[in-house]
Amino acid sequence: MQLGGESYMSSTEATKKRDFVLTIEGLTVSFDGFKAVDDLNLYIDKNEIRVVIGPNGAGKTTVLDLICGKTKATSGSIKFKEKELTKLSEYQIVREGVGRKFQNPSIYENLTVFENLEVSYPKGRSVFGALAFKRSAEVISRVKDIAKEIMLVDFLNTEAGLLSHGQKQWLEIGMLLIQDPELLMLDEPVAGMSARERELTGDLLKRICANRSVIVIEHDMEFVKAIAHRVTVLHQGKILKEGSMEAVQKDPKVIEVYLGH
Amino acid sequence: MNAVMGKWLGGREGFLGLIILAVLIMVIMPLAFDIFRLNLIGKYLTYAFVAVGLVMCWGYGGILSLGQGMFFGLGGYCMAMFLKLEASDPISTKIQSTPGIPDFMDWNQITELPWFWVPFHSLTLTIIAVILVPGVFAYIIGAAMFKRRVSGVYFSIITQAVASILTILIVGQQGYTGGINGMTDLRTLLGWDIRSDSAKYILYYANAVLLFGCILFARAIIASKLGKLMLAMRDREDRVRFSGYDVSSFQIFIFCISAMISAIGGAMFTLQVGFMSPSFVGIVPSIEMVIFAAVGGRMSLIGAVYGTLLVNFGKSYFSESFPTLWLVFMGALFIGVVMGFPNGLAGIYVSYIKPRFFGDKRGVPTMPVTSEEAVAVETKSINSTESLGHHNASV
Amino acid sequence: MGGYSASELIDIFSMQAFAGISLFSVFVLMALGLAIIFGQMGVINMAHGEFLTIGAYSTVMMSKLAEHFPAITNVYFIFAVIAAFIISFIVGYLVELIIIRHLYKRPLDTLLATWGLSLIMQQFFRSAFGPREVSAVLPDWLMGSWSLRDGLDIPINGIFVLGLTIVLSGLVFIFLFRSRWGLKVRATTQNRIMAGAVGIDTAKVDRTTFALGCGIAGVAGAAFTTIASTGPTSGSLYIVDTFLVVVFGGAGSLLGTFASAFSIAQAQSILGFFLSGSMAKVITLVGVVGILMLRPEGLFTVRVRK
Amino acid sequence: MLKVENLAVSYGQSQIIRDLSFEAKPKETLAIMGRNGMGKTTLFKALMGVLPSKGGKVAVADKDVSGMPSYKRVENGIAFVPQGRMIFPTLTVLENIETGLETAKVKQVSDDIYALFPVLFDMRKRKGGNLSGGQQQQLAIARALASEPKVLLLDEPTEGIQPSIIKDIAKALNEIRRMRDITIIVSEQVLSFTLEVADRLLVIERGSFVHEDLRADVDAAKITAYLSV
Repeated sequence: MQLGGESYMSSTEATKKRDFVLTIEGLTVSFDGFKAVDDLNLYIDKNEIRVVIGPNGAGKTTVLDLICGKTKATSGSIKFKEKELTKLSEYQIVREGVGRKFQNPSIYENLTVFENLEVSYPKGRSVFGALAFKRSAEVISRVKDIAKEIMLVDFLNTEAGLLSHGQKQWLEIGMLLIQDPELLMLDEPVAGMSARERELTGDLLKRICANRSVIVIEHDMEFVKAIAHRVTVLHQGKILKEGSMEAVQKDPKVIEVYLGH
Repeated sequence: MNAVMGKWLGGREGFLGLIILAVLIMVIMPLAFDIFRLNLIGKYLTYAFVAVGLVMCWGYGGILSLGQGMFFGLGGYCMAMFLKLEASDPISTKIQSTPGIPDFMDWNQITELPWFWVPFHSLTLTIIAVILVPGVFAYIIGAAMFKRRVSGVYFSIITQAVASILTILIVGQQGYTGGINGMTDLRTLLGWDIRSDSAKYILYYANAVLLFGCILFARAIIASKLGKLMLAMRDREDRVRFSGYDVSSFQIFIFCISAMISAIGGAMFTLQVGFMSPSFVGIVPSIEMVIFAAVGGRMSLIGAVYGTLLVNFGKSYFSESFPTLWLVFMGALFIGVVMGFPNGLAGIYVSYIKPRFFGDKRGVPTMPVTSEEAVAVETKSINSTESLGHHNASV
Repeated sequence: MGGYSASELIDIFSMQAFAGISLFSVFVLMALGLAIIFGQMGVINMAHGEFLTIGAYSTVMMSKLAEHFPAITNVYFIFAVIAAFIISFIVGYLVELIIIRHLYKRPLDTLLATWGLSLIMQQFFRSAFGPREVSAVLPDWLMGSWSLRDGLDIPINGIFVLGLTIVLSGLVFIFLFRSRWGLKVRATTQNRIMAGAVGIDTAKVDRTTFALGCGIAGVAGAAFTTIASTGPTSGSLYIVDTFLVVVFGGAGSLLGTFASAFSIAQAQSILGFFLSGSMAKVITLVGVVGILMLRPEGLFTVRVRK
Repeated sequence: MLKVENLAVSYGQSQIIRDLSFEAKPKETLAIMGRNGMGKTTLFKALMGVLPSKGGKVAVADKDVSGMPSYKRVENGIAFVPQGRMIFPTLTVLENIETGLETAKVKQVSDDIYALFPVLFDMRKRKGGNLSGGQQQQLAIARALASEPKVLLLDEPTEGIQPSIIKDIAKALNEIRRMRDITIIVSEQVLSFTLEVADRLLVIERGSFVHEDLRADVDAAKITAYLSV
């Protein structure tokens, strides 16, 4: 186990007793012999906000890719509430309640904000369900609620391609929220945002993190301080350190990786 | 116009477009042309079914099938088998060594009607087969390909290969299919002479009505959540997948729909022209039908009809007046449309005609070829040896 | 296969295998060019068959020319091969310049545009050389066959074409893997943007590579004249098969291209003896498509991470 | 040697580099520091012509290279060691270096490159993709040097590399300055490395420079604050 010295769990037995939302054990993925993620163990609690930091190329995005099924693991297991995710395909993982926001805003530029949210509404996901799907009052009110939450209520009929970069990030978060996932994974949600947008996004994340678990990859340390419950530092596909923000910041290994002292 | 109607008809503008097209096809053309020419136009309009199908799967679904002739042909052959059986009753074929079977079977020393011909004694079963046979065939190809995430040019090449296999098979199995000549000498439908002028008029109108039916059906799909998902998939396939949708099932569906629409066209072709042959099945006709959709605008259902008519009028004009130039014209059309007008007639309408007369720019969705996309592509490739999908475009 | 004795079967297999070798050679030469173009630039060149036709017509023209000069009848074919290469290369270069370079990153559109190009080229052939098929007069040494033993004759032109294919493949190999130019081509294929950033003019590399692929198709055309007569649509008959060869072999893998050309040509040829030609082709193609459905990345491609 | 005036770069609507100007003197080593996502990589890609810029001017040795494609910029004396190395994985080490010779006058790999990185000579027949991260970094630098540049751009050369190799890279960069008349611009997050190689430090934040220090009087605390965890 590589949970670092100050980990609150010290034995496998202890971890098994706890009721984790996400249990990753022995996860490894290698590309052409290069191990991007190396025998990783990671446990996410209910309602926890976990921030993953680390230098570029440390394997942060790859871990999210593995959880959501975009990349298939070479070995290891990913359990989401007793369900093994490594055997499921992407859409099945989503239906289990795992939502993923990509690093670049991944929205449908040709559709309006309303349509973006409507398309993400978790009803009518089969072919014939989609054909029969009706824009009911319930859908409309849910879309409006989400739009309010992500500060885009005035842009419902705007083509998404015309939004600002920050607004696009919010829209993608909204597209996840409308599915009400139990585990939300956000890859650099404030990258490319203005200071004001960062602030608003921080508040947004705090609001939406209630009643669900969240994994965030982020570089903006102010932002990390503001939201993180616990921080995991990845380095070369392994966990270098895990613990509170203060503990991580003081850790000599972490300082070396970041600052090279 | 209530909301549901509006959706189906594509709003006020779409409704107008349909009315104009309907007047052109149902009123102006029958008045302007004699029955010989009108029958020819009817034949062109059967190709328009394929073009409409291509707008669905290529324009909206991003799936370029180069084998749509297969489905046109399968539909046409199903209909032809029924008509052929009717034309081969024991009395008309009593000079054959085995009366009661189609003439080409007799010439190929076949003495008994093959089992797969038997259901085509019934018109009901035939009509079901016209839709179902190509549909199932498309489902098999689509399921095998899309479930394994084969797409883009690989899919195109494989559909092409399948079309060529089917052609060779039809040509090679003369005894069962009529071979290279196809099924000819089709005369009556339940005793009704389909070669008479009045029948030609009726079939022309039936064909037009069916075409409009298919366009409305296609519009209903495009207007539904499924249609939006198709656009969404073309933009961001991964986002759709990570919103909980099984992308391959949608691709299979749209491919099957386009196959079935094409098949209706094929069946109507057989009825109006009186024969079906392998020359409508293979690669060449399949790609020609792609150009119909491309000229009309790969995202426009109505455009597909105009594109089909325009290219075919051009074809008959050129092949009558300058027979040697026909292929050059066709080739130049391919190159010109792809390079100069990737959104076809509909694109020209949206960017030049409409702003001038209606002062409105929104309308037919077009293919995104923006510089922004190009940047995204470049950024992706320079970072391609980085970890998955991890690139710095959002710095 | 009842009714044949074991030794008869061996002879049949050997003869059909050698007959298949001519087809194999044409496939390899066509596919070599196509594989380089597709692997390098992701361009689907539907007019590739027409470059074969160019090569074939140049060979026929050279043969007509040689009739007036009896002294060179025996050697003209060598010059014909070179001429076929040069003419196809130049046409390919111009095509890249005028059409292809505007369509990179839109592979489906290159497919349509080059199809249009193939129609135009076919019409040009028809106008220039007439709709009927023409043949090159082959030098005597290319005719006839070599009798290994009773019941087993190996046609000489087949051996010659195979030799030509081997030599040309060797040259392509040297060009790609042993020359500075090949280095640029490979660097560009692997990472176009980085290749530009180390100083390689990638647009020029693309143009030359495209032209080279077309030139090789031209040589395929010269080889083609030894086994069949040439008409305006001769090349287009091979285009789908060649694409299958490339895709089946795994795009970008020369070894895969060889293996798949060999298996497809041999399957067609050997099956062709026992079944009708068209059924042999159907079974071969169905087999290829079936295998591709199981292994969409082809026979030899290394799995690339997406 | 390198002069950048009012450079602006955008992805779609979001402007990544805003109105950026700076100049690097001959033989100077300049470090551009900043956290991930602050625009370092975008700046380098724009300098290299890999990304289109929306405005501004880039000049090498007084020659305007703005608007040129990348390979022309290499001809005019810029060389690039990108983030993540981007070596050609299936080319051998020797072939990788040789790709850089395209614009060089002498079409042979010069001896000083091997003198700098002896390990590359030993491994010249191996495939680039089979090298370790540190060796790949050396290879990428060697490839860039092969084009005999006037200006060498290195984007985060220490990223994902073990501390021991980082020391070697710093040594190599100082050696390169001694051997060749060359201006080096390096982007970094690691302050200790920067202090070993750079004459001057610029800190970039959200696409603009916010701080400048000469090595002699670096305000380490301040820069650490900009970079800090």
